[in-house]
Amino acid sequence: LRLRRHPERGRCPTGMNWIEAAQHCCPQCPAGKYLSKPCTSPENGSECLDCPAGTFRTQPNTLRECQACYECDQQAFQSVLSNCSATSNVVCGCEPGRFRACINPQCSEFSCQKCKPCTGRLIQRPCLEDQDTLCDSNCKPDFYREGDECRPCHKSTLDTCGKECQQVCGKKNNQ
Amino acid sequence: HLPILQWEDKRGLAFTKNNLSYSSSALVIPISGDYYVYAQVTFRGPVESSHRASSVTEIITKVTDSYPEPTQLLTGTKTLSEHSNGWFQPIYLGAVVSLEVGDKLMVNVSDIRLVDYTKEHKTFFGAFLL
Amino acid sequence: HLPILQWEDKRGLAFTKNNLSYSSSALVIPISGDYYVYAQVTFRGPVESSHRASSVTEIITKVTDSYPEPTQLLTGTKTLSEHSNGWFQPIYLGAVVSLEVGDKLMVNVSDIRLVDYTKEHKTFFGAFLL
Amino acid sequence: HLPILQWEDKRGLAFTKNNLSYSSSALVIPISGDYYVYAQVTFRGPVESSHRASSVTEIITKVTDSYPEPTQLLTGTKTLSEHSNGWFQPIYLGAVVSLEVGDKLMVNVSDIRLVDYTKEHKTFFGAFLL
Repeated sequence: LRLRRHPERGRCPTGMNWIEAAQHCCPQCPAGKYLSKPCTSPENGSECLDCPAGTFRTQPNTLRECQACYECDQQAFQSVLSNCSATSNVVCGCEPGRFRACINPQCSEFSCQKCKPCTGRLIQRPCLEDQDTLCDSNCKPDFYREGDECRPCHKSTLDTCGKECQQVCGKKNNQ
Repeated sequence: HLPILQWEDKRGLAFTKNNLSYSSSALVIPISGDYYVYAQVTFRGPVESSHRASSVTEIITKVTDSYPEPTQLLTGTKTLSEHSNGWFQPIYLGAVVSLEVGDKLMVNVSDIRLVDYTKEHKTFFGAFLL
Repeated sequence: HLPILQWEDKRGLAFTKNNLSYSSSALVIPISGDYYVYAQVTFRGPVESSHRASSVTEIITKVTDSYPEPTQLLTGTKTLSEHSNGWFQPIYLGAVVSLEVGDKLMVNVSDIRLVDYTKEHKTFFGAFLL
Repeated sequence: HLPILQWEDKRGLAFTKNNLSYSSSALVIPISGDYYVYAQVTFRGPVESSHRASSVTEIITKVTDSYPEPTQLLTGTKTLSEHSNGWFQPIYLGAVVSLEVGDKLMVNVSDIRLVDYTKEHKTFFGAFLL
């Protein structure tokens, strides 16, 4: 048996990775950088360069390139919650007045839907980042129900409006 | 992470050669270089009426020993506007990617219950060195 | 069997070379080896209101003298939830398959009336030796 | 003409090599030969409620100095029957084409506002010499 002077492929001390091209271990580059040139020997340092603008690496690595940042879909009303940095990808949310409607189970794809206005109703729970407004099922005072909607009472239309409207808006006038 | 598909690598039309090997759900890259990587997944549903999938996604992912996070190489995602009584939706992906020896390629899907695994010519995965 | 498409092999963008020849609707394999085989069919409809296709299917098939049954190599099948006034649906297939000299490759479709044959860049078929 | 997509050619997964260069939205062919050309565009919508796209189209086009008209090499066109609150539709195209040195390859789309440019693994474009 011949003693293996250098560790076999894949068995490097922590903080170092096996470099196939160099056939030895090299120190990892820190997050935010990538390996531009492998070390000449495990004892020397690797040559690391900063991730170019628009790319990132979240972990220490010996990779030859950084990952391209995602972009927020501004045309689809997404907004930037946190910009892409050398060590983190962009995080996208929705513009004010919109909430995230997940398109896939993991919600890595989502559309930004308008929050329900709850016209004529009380708001049970305001619109959140990932949930629509929850409106009260009953209409507010001075509003009467018509189908799914709550409409304001108007003195001018009182005598021509329907039964529901008469009941709600008519009663108020007689008090 | 998304579920990972497992593949048949010997029987029927399936084969591996030139040291491109398959183990634990991944194609293992034998030599560094540029590869044309491709996969098709045929999705079908509904499976149980309870679960109404609104979209299907297929992702070809790279995993490397030296980095803790997988890299998404190719993604096909399609919303479903399908009627209730049975739908089919194939997604094909293919492109050239630069890979290092030891890199592992896998196929992830949004919901493994929606994958049509019944016929080898409807769902398949492969790569070749340029 | 499903209808077999016929192809133009000389004019326009079409060509055959390196002894890969085309005859009676099939690409004929000149030397054994691994080939990347691909085809896209663009389907479109409705053709006659009477016939309401609920799905479209494209299959790349291998026929070999030494075996009486064709082998389905690649299949793309998609249900249609399209509205009445005209729909388009492309299906692309491509993968590496091991072929023997003399094998014939063909493309079958579920309904030949639904195939958009009007433009060579919308429906095409080919293969190359790795 | 239809809008032409612009591409990232250096950062992330993108790369060019063997003299296949990218300039002003086009891949420039360095030597004549047969190339496997491919592109996937993921479309998504609706963008503004006002504009209701009924279909999406992706075309790989060749432009050559010696001829004033672009040549459509590959086309994928799909009608949309999607619901209102967000749809996704990937179109993949790929085939072998004969190209001359200096030819330029581009990707045109029916509506550039419907292209999902947010992730490099959802929309991509490439070619390799056989």
